[in-house]
Amino acid sequence: MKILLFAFLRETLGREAVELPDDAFPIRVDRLRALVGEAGDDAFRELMADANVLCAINQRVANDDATVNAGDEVAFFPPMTGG
Amino acid sequence: MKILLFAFLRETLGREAVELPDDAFPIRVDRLRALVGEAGDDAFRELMADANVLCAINQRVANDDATVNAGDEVAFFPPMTGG
Amino acid sequence: MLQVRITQERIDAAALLDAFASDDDGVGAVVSFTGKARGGAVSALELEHYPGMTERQIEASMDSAARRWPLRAMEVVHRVGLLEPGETIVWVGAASAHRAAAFNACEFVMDFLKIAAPFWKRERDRDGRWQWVEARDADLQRARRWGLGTSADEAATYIVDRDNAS
Amino acid sequence: MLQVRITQERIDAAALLDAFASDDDGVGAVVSFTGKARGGAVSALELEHYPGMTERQIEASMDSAARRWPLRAMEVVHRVGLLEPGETIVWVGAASAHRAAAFNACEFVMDFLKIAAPFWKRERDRDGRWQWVEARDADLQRARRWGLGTSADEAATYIVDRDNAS
Repeated sequence: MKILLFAFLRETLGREAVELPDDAFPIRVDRLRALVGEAGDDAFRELMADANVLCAINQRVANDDATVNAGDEVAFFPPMTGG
Repeated sequence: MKILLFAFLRETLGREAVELPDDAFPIRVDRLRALVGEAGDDAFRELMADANVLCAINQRVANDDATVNAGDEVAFFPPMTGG
Repeated sequence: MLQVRITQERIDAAALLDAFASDDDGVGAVVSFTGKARGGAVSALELEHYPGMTERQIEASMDSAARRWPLRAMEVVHRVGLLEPGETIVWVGAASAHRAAAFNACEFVMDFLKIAAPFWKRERDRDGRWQWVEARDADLQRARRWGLGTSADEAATYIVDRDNAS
Repeated sequence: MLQVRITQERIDAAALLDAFASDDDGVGAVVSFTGKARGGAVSALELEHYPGMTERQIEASMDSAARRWPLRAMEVVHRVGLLEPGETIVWVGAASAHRAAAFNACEFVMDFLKIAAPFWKRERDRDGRWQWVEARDADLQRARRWGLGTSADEAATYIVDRDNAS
């Protein structure tokens, strides 16, 4: 299953997404942060653990105690800076 | 000296201004209201006495206890309804 | 930087927005207000004004806005004479580096204009009868939010507090 | 009535204002916001977004605005990709019978967009170096004025309260 990354998360890892096996799910958001972090170096792991980095499940921002199920659309990104 | 009238004051009197002799000045705004009122009928006199009708001296709104001097630009008008 | 214009001609809000503060690349936020004549029961509008005092009051409101917020430009264009439904009565533009100042200044000047700029409006109904528009108490309340119409503010010199008027 | 569009093309704010709610003669007030890329130390901007979620969040903010105030139309157009200083990043239009609703809705949707629509901006300085723009705490404070980011509001489902985030 693909976990989407945006902005400096994408840039730090050098990829737009991290692929995880379906059997990793269901998983809590805080556990998923650690798992995704393992795809990169220390800098990336640190970013993924930063509470300012947001998680969206099915395009809604979710807290760290939310659960991600197989088949959900999941993304991690920094605070928004549009407009 | 000319006292300017706008909107339904002008319409009620049927004129854009009331001419008063220079020796009527200086005069307080409340006395001037009565004096200008005499130029018209009961309906106009009543309007001139209405506290919602504003007075401007030299293009600034003035209270009833302000003084109008000869040579001032004076106008009476209803509450504004622009925009 | 602060401009006011009273006109008998149709107002083209889009053209005004297009030209407004367009050569200043320090502008990050432009807020515009377009006030239009509504249709429905009204078939025409006529706007009368007090030349001279009108410009003076609107300039005073823009000066006050420029003291309150960091503005880069502000413009007011107001129509007078006969108008049809759908036509623009007033256009206000406010430009600033950031949006808070532009939103505040635009709304402030409109609130001020409504209660303190000497314009008077009458409407023609579908039967051809003309009627003067009554001032709305809500406009006075909105203006009070900014401290206008109270002695606490510099603008008090431009606006009489009608509740305290004799 | 409520429209959102994300575009790689240059935004023409004047053309958007011209077309916006133009055939509805019940509209008495149109407020527009134009957010522009400022110059100075910045030579270019690049905007990235999360397609799908972006439109969803902006639609949610317009739905919320339409529940709060009596609107007749609302439109948001947001640029993505590479921009030069002076170009428009975002345009928001709000139309209503009276001005209070239009001002509130336009400012509300902009405040919401700033903290909840997934766009990210980076700037290129005069030496060609790119840097991600940091989120401003002031934007979060402004959004809180509307009750956003708190459980008291329907919008809480769209925005995580970062202070309470683990």
